[in-house]
Amino acid sequence: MKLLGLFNYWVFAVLLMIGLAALISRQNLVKKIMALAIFQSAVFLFFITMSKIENGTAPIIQAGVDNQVFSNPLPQVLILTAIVVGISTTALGLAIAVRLYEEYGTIEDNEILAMDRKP
Amino acid sequence: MGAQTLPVILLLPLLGAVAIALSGRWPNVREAISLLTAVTLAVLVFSWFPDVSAGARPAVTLSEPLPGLSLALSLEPLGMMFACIASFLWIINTIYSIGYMRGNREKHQTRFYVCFALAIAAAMGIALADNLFTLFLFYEILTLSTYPLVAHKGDAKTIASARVYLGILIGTSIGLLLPAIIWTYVATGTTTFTLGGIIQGNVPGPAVGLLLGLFVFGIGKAALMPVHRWLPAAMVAPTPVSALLHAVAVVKAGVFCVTKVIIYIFGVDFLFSQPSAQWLQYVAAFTIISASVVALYQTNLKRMLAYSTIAQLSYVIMATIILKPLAEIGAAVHIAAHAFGKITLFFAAGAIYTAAHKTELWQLAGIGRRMPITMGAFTIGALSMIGVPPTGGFVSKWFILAGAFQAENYLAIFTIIASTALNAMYFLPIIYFAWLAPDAPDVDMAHGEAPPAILLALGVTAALTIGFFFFNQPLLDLESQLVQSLPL
Amino acid sequence: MNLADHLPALQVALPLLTAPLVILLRTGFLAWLAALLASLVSLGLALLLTAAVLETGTQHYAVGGWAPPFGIALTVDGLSALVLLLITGASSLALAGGRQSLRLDIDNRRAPMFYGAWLIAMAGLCGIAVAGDAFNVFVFMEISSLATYILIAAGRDRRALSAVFKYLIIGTIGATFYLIGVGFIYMMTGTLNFADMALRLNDVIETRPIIIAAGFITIGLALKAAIFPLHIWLPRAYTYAPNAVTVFIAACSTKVSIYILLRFNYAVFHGNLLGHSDLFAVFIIPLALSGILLASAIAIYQVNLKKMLAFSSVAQIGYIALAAGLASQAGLVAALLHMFNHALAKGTLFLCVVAFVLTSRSATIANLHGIGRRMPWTMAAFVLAALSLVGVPGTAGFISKWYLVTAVMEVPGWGVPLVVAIIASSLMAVVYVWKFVEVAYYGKAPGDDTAAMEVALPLRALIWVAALSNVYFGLFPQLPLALAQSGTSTLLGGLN
Amino acid sequence: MTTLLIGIFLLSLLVITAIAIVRATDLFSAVMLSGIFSLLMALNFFLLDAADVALTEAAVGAGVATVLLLAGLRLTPSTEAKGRSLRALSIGIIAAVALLMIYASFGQPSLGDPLAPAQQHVAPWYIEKTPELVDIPNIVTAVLASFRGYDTLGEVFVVLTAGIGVMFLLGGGRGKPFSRLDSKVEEGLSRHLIPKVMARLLVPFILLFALFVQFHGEYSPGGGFQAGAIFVAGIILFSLVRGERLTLAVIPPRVLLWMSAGGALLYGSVGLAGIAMGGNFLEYSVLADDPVLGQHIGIIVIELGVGLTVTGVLLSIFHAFAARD
Repeated sequence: MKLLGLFNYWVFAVLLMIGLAALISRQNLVKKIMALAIFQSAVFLFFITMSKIENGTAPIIQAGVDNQVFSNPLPQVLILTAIVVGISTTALGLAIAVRLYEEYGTIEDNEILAMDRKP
Repeated sequence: MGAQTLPVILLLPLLGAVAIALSGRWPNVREAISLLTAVTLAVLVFSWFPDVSAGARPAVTLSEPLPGLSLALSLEPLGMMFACIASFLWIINTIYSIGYMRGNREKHQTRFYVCFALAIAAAMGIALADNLFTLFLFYEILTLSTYPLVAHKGDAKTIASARVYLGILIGTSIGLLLPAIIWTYVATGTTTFTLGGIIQGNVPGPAVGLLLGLFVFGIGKAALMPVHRWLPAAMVAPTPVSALLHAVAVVKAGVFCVTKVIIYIFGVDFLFSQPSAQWLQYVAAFTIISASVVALYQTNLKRMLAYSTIAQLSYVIMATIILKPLAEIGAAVHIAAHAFGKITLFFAAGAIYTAAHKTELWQLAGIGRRMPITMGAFTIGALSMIGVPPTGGFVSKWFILAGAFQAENYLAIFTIIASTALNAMYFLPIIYFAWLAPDAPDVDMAHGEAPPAILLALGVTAALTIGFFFFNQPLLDLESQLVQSLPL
Repeated sequence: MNLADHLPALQVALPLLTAPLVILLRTGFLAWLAALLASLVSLGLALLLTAAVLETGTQHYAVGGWAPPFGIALTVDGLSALVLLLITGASSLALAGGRQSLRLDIDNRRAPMFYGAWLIAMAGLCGIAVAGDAFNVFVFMEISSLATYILIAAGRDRRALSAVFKYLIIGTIGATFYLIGVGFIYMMTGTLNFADMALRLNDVIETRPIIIAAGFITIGLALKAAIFPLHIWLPRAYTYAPNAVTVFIAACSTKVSIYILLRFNYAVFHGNLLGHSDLFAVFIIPLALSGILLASAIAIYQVNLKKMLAFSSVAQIGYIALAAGLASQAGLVAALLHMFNHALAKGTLFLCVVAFVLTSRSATIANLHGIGRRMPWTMAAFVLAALSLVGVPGTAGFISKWYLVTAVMEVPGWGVPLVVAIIASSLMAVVYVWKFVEVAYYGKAPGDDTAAMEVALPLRALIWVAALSNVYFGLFPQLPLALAQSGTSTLLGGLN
Repeated sequence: MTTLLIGIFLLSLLVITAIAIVRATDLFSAVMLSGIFSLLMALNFFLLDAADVALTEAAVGAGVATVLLLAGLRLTPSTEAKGRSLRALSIGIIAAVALLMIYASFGQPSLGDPLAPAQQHVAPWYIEKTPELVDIPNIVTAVLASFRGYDTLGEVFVVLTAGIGVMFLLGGGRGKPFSRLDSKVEEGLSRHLIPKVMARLLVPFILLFALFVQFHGEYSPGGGFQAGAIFVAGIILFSLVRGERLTLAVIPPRVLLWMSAGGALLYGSVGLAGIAMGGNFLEYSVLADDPVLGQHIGIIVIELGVGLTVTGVLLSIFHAFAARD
């Protein structure tokens, strides 16, 4: 039971590393942006996991029901913000990728680098 | 005159530099300002002489960036003398420069005069420094402000030499002198020059030798071997630069700093008792002898003079490290005596270049017959280098030898005698050659004396070289204050 | 209503709320003017805050009226004030001096967006500096990062885009690492407030999540602070950004990351994790040293002036990291002072680059030969700032280097090798600086053109103000010193 | 227990999807997989009692991000060149960090532990005090909009910054006119009957739902951000069917710019109003005589600001991508 209770954290670690590995190994800029999204999603999972309380419910007070156990609202708030930050980064990254394609004619990182090296 | 006016000594040449920069379009105005600044500065500096000679020690603190580390000025005998020499010779050198720069139609003359004024301001700062921090500050300014002077010509060879000049001076100062200063500060909590020294009891015995090493090699301007290479490299500069800066202001700043560090940071008595500091006299002796030998083999007049300077600088260090009262006075006097002699020699070299465009020794055969005034002055300067009476060089050598006998330091005695012989060996042939040898073949002999401005300067310094033999009492009085507290 | 009580909030809110107004403006000039005014007012606020900190100590502010740790707290101590001065000062300097240069780089239509992003970047950095809450730092870090990406992407060279993409990826990884670390700490302490965190960590010291948290936060912030060898994004980003942007970000953006790094490692972990300062030192000092030496060496071989200065920045960040890693009073003072002094020097140098590029259209050293004779005023200011970079006495750089060396000498056993490394790197700084100065004064100008081509008087005057401030703070360093000392004592408060 | 098992199943699917995204060389399928990834993630969040986050992740991850990526892919090649394989060193480092994190997890409180420190200190205070101080049922909204309203202000500015960035890089706002749109002849999918009818039916409801989410955020999951995202989804659907020209005629770029900036300003001015009325920055209690009423007013206004900015920025971004050739 204890081990199963840690499963979420392991998935967090694995997702984080999948994202990181893809960031390093993939050359395609759009793919990099997707990898970045996976990388950030892993963190969302991490925070939301720690907000859960056994037998709890979503932290919304219902009139007339007493003695409810609420899951922790704070990490949820933080992640709401973090999701927004994530999508903003994605949007900006994509815009830069589009501009890169217009300038270089490719969105493969290694090809761009090769063109940069040429004077 | 209050101590608050001390900074004026620094500000005056700085203002002069600004005025020179602004008047660059009108050469006559520019040079008049140069001369005026020089004269005013000298008057100002000399006006302090009686007070300091009477025992006053004016001091003023300008700012204190860090606790125990302040920008402070003070006047003491050694600095007084250095300031007097540098400011006085600046007047003469300005006259000479006007003749030389116009005679040779040099470019960028405004930059030349501006940098010169800045260099003098820096030299004044070194003379007046009250602590190691201030000293270091002006030391670096001096290096930087003389770089454009050394690189004046601006061709590839000159730039390369200037790079050597800057590289060695900045490198040693940051790499060795700065750590030495920080070490001193960390060990003692202060960097203020104090008669009797501040090191005693704060740095363990063997480390004293190391600290001394950091100081004397860190002060690359003292040209102790093996950090002497910058001085021959600096000879690519126009001759007035070599004359005032690389015979007087810069190199004397170097030995002045060494002397000051030994007297005011280490303390003469303390250092005398430290066996770990004895190595310095061997290095000085080695520098004196080997630089003299190298000078013997030079074929270029200015380079020969440069090596002669290296040897003469180590005289001062040698005298200081004898650590006896008479020798300390000798060290101080030698700074002055050598200044007069060497500037005369450089002036003469410059005069020869201006009038006849000759730089090599073999070209000088018979030149005395065409340029009698120049070569006469040259002869006086050379005699002073050897130490023949009645020249200034004799006075200082006398004191140094007396100190060496006092300390029974036979290494010093031997070195001085040997180097005197070597000096004679490379100067006397030139004198003979110039006056008595037949004209060299294939050399254009159709020239006369140098321009009058140059001759005037030359004559004055030659006269001073002789005059110093007879009238040296005020200086001796001043410097004897340094050693009053010391047992004889 | 006493506005003075609201200074910490206004410091952030003012530039932040000006930004949406700026993007609504119609012309580049108006946008620039608005941004400059907002920036100057922010500088004024920062000065007021500094005065308040020096008078009455650390300033606390509860946003929304909710007391910490439930609401978000803003705290401004000496260190924050120092960083605020850097941010607002650099921004004002860059905006004031960069008008002409930016007008060439950014067309009039897009300019309002650009200046809006500029203000947001500045506000974001200020937000980090005043934040007293770990998650709030993350939010403002992202605000400033996104805005900074925009500023850099505005560079005219297409390489600006590839550089900024790399910066975006690495910056996001760094910020996410930081967030993970904060998550671990929240998991074990239940709080996000710095002060509260430091207290509550006592109960859970030496648990695995906290150690991992320290690792994630340190590495994440080291990425953003460009501590060697995590600096790979920096040189290209600095080089291809618009010149005026480089003035701004080179002076303050990495410093702000270092600021948070110090906050966390000293104010939060230091007192709580056993041997943390040793671990931190073991991690950071070797990296700092290799940065100091290698980045200086690389700088010598650069052919582009901006890139050379960028590598020099990596080395200088190494100095700051080294001093901070010593975990001593003197070391921290040195680190904080060097943050300030290096910003002064680099800001001036890059401002000179703005002027050079304005007249000669290139930052390649080969194209700048003889520039010293053609632009004597600018070049003289460059030399002055370069001396400060090297650490020549009488300049600000000397003061921090002095502190650094005295701090390093206190390290038992390692003092001398560290001093040697610092001196070696200073000498390398002389070499790379002089390499440029020499050709600037004595090199043959391209096409042998020797006509004078100084920039307009206002920019020249500004450059000289910046250059002289290097000298002023070299002779009268009382202000940064007081802030650094007060910052150090709050940072080390965890120790005692 | 069942929840836990479902969770484990979903998480395993999540990992598989993530690997599939990374390995897919056709970027369109990768985008689709990303959408699925986000939906799975949202489901997980829902299981973990995070209804607000689940709604947001679904709207943002599966909705907005997918649309953005597709818009991006329209302008760039859609297949990926062969990536280089990971070097042994990188694999080693990554695996080591993963193992280290799993190792660290054994020091962590396990899922749902009510005694974990995270559940102790600040969180119970929010749950306990919200009814008294803010008096709205959705505690997440209370924390988001009031207790940590400053973070949310930051969040709005992150969105605005992204908008500024995209408009700066790709044109939009007051900048470049949407030249391509003027020359465009075809008008979306309007000639296809089924999408047209479906859209006509759906769009009003989507927009209505967005308004509900906007103004009901205090009582149920939702709020300005989610509402904005949903509203934008509706508009984008509209523009797919009726063409962008008509969409832009309904909401011109200038209006979008004003919305983006205005929303952020609205939020900020609530903060400044707090100062003006004698409180701290973003202190809503002083906005009315009754502190709780003040909180209500504050929250409604700032949520409106969030909604405006998010709608304005996301639509601007969408148009910016769409207008690019």
